[in-house]
Amino acid sequence: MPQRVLKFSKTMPDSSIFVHGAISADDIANAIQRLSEFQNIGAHSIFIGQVRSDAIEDQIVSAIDYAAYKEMAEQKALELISETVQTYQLNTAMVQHSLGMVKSGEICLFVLTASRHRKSSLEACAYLVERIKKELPVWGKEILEKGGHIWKKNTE
Amino acid sequence: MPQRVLKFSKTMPDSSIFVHGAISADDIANAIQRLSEFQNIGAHSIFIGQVRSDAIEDQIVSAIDYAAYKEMAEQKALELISETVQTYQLNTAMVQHSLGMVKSGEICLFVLTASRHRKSSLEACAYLVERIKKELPVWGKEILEKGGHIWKKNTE
Amino acid sequence: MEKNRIKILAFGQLTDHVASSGFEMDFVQDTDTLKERLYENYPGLKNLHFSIAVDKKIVNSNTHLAAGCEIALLPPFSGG
Amino acid sequence: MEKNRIKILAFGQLTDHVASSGFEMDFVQDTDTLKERLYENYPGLKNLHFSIAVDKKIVNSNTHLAAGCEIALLPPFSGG
Repeated sequence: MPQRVLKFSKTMPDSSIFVHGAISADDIANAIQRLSEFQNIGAHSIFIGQVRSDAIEDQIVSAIDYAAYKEMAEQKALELISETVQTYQLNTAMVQHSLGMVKSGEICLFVLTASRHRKSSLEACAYLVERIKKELPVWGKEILEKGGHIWKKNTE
Repeated sequence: MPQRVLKFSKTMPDSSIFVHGAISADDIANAIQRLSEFQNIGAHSIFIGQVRSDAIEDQIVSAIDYAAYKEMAEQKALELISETVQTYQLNTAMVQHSLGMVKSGEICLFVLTASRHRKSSLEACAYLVERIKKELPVWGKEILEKGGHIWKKNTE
Repeated sequence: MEKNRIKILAFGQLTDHVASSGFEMDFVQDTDTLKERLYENYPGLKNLHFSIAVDKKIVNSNTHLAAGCEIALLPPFSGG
Repeated sequence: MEKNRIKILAFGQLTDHVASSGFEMDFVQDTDTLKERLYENYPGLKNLHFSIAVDKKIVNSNTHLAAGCEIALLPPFSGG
């Protein structure tokens, strides 16, 4: 009988979680496509963060300019990914975050968790998103349409 | 000031939730792309169901053949979508389910929930997936590699 | 279909025992009687769990049947 | 950089008050002393909340600084 349960690298030590500018829908399609090779995956949960054109004190946000303490963030992301994979017994998890300018309506965060069953992938996705928002040293500068900026706050 | 908060149809009464055969990664990318127009959306959560090549009593599942009580399922899906949109104050929610043959590694279910904030989109996605699995009159016939079939059971 | 007949749809595992395109039976007054007749005509159904939907709503207690109603036999769902 | 100097990285809102590329200060023994000096040199930082990371780990109590360590000032994160 052929080997059906393929090994999937549980973390991605070679590749950065950061991409320059917005994350495209095509990048996301490619990530999803890649997982079809792994026939022991039954469920993927994906979270996508999109820049909102919030009105702040009557000013419209036209973009967010993201900066990170890069080395610390990469290290932390790997730690969070492998902890999540272990805790929820995932096949794999992926994280991508934008650096630099991302316009309103564009995607700045992509998180994917894949497992045999829906429950673990859904719970793992919510858990990983929460930890990313709280623990990754990344900052968003909200660029206002009429000039100036306001520092983004993660409130929820 | 231009109208920034665009109206998004909360249900999709014109379109069916069913697609023939597997759902492609491109279909999913298109759905994600469409949401970039709506600059009041801050978070999408997506659930993807993929056919696993499970081993059942030493037999490998090579595909699932899906059938539905179609009119009842469409009606129920609209009900579940609009209830979820209201309960979680979403901008929108989408559901796609395969009918007919879907091979191992291919996608058979796509659920998307979009809202201003991550918490509601994540919770709504898990909620909607659970209700779809329990309440949509859809049946999967697991096709075995060496011939014959077993009726799929949703156990979790 | 004649007036004194009813059409019954069947899905999932039940289609191993009855035609997947559905079948007809003599008209019966209610769903309890329907079940009895089904078990008489298709003994294989006795060991299977299924709900009955009348006009696309699942009924949980004995329900009166009107002429021309749509009846469906639904084993546990297994979508996704 | 001279041995008796330390390099400090700053991020987010803090870069409205200090250079975003970071800046140098005279070497100090520990993070409590570091904070005092920062507030003397950049009074604008007093009203801002930030953590201090030493060699990429956030320190929650007064911490001894070694020569050549990497210090970063981190306001509340706002990624995603």
